Amino acid sequence: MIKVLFFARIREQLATTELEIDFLAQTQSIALLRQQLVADRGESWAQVLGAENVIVAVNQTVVSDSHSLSDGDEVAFFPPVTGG
Amino acid sequence: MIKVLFFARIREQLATTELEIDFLAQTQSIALLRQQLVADRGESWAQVLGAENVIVAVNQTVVSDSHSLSDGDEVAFFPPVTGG
Amino acid sequence: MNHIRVQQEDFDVSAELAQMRLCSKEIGAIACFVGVVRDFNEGTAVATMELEHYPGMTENSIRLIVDEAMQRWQLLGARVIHRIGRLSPSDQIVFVATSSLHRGDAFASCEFIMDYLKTRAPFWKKELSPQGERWVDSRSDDVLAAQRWRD
Amino acid sequence: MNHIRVQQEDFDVSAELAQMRLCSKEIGAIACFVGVVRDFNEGTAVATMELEHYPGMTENSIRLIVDEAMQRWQLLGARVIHRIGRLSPSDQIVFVATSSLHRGDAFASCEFIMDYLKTRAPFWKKELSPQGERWVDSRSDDVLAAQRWRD
Repeated sequence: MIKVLFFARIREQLATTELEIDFLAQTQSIALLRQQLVADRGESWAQVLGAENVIVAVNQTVVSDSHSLSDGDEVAFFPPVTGG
Repeated sequence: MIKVLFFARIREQLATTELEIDFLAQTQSIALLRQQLVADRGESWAQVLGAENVIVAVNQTVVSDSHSLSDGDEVAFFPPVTGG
Repeated sequence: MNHIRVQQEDFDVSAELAQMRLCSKEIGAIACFVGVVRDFNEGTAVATMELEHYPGMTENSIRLIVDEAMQRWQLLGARVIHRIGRLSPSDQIVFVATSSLHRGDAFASCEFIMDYLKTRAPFWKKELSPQGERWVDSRSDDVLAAQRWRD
Repeated sequence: MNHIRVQQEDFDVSAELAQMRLCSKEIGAIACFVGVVRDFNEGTAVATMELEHYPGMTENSIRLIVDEAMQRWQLLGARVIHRIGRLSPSDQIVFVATSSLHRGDAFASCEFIMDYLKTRAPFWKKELSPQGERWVDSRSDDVLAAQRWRD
């Protein structure tokens, strides 16, 4: 199982705060996980998750699209940060 | 009349906080004022007021030795500042 | 020595600095920064602001930023507080303080922590104005400010 | 908008920052600095410290430093407090705060004011230790720090 979190504008655009997805061959990288989410949820997710400035963190560390996933990972999609 | 003030280490070395000196031809510049003070007060004043790092202010603005004085000026001798 | 908090409540800068001074008798300099909610942001009147964060990652990312500052400069302590939830104009949002023997290290590290926090700590601001809601865009200035610190 | 005080009493940083925030709703950033009496100075235990100043010139010179900062950076306000008289280790000595729309100007101007204050404002520190009295020597680092700001 992989836990997927969405924050801020992305959370609102997808109307989803959190979901769980089975850990499969199809979800062994961020790029593959994104494809799987789009396949499950529809084309509107492709636009939101594929936008240029989307940041991805795995287990609370920012990673690139090629990052490998393991069962039990926590993945988060969020826009550029604007705190401070 | 010229008011002369001494601060910090210089005040202690001269055992003088403040004095007044007549405004004369002999006191028309900082250099001349210093000579006059030494003439009046003795050689120990030459060492203290002639030390390399002594700062002089006239009417609360730092000046050089060649600065001209006017009747009623306030002159101050002090060491490098160490506040903050 | 270091102290990081993410909280809804306001903070008292004097109390934080007093805590900081207690940590070491060697402290000669404390640099601190307070971020404040502005009334106007790009011309729009802001009624209130909502701050969202990523619990856990936020604290961890701030801890990493502070650790990096401690490696770069000679510091005696660092404190970071970031507020979340609903805030109004003139409210304090963020507090960063660093203490050192001398002021040069305190100033540099405090600015470094703010610059990195602005680009690395997962917080997001939404402005709630009479015209509606608006997620605040990230500023390219902030990215440039953080890049200054690269070796 | 600007506020300069020389006083014996301690100051409350939170109260000063609150006053500063009241001055303008545009403030987004406040940088501040607090100087603290250190327990050790070049290896000598300091029991207390005595701060002498030149009344009148002190306030004027700080005002000139603040005016120069206001010309160099876009500031919404500046506050400087410097204590005089008898102080003990861990006591606050000096407070400088600058406010601005954005943090870059606030940080730079706050450090500038401190650097100039250290070399231009007529204050003198005397350490009173068990070994006797000692006037603190000026630091060449402080002269260098102030020189950085020359154009």
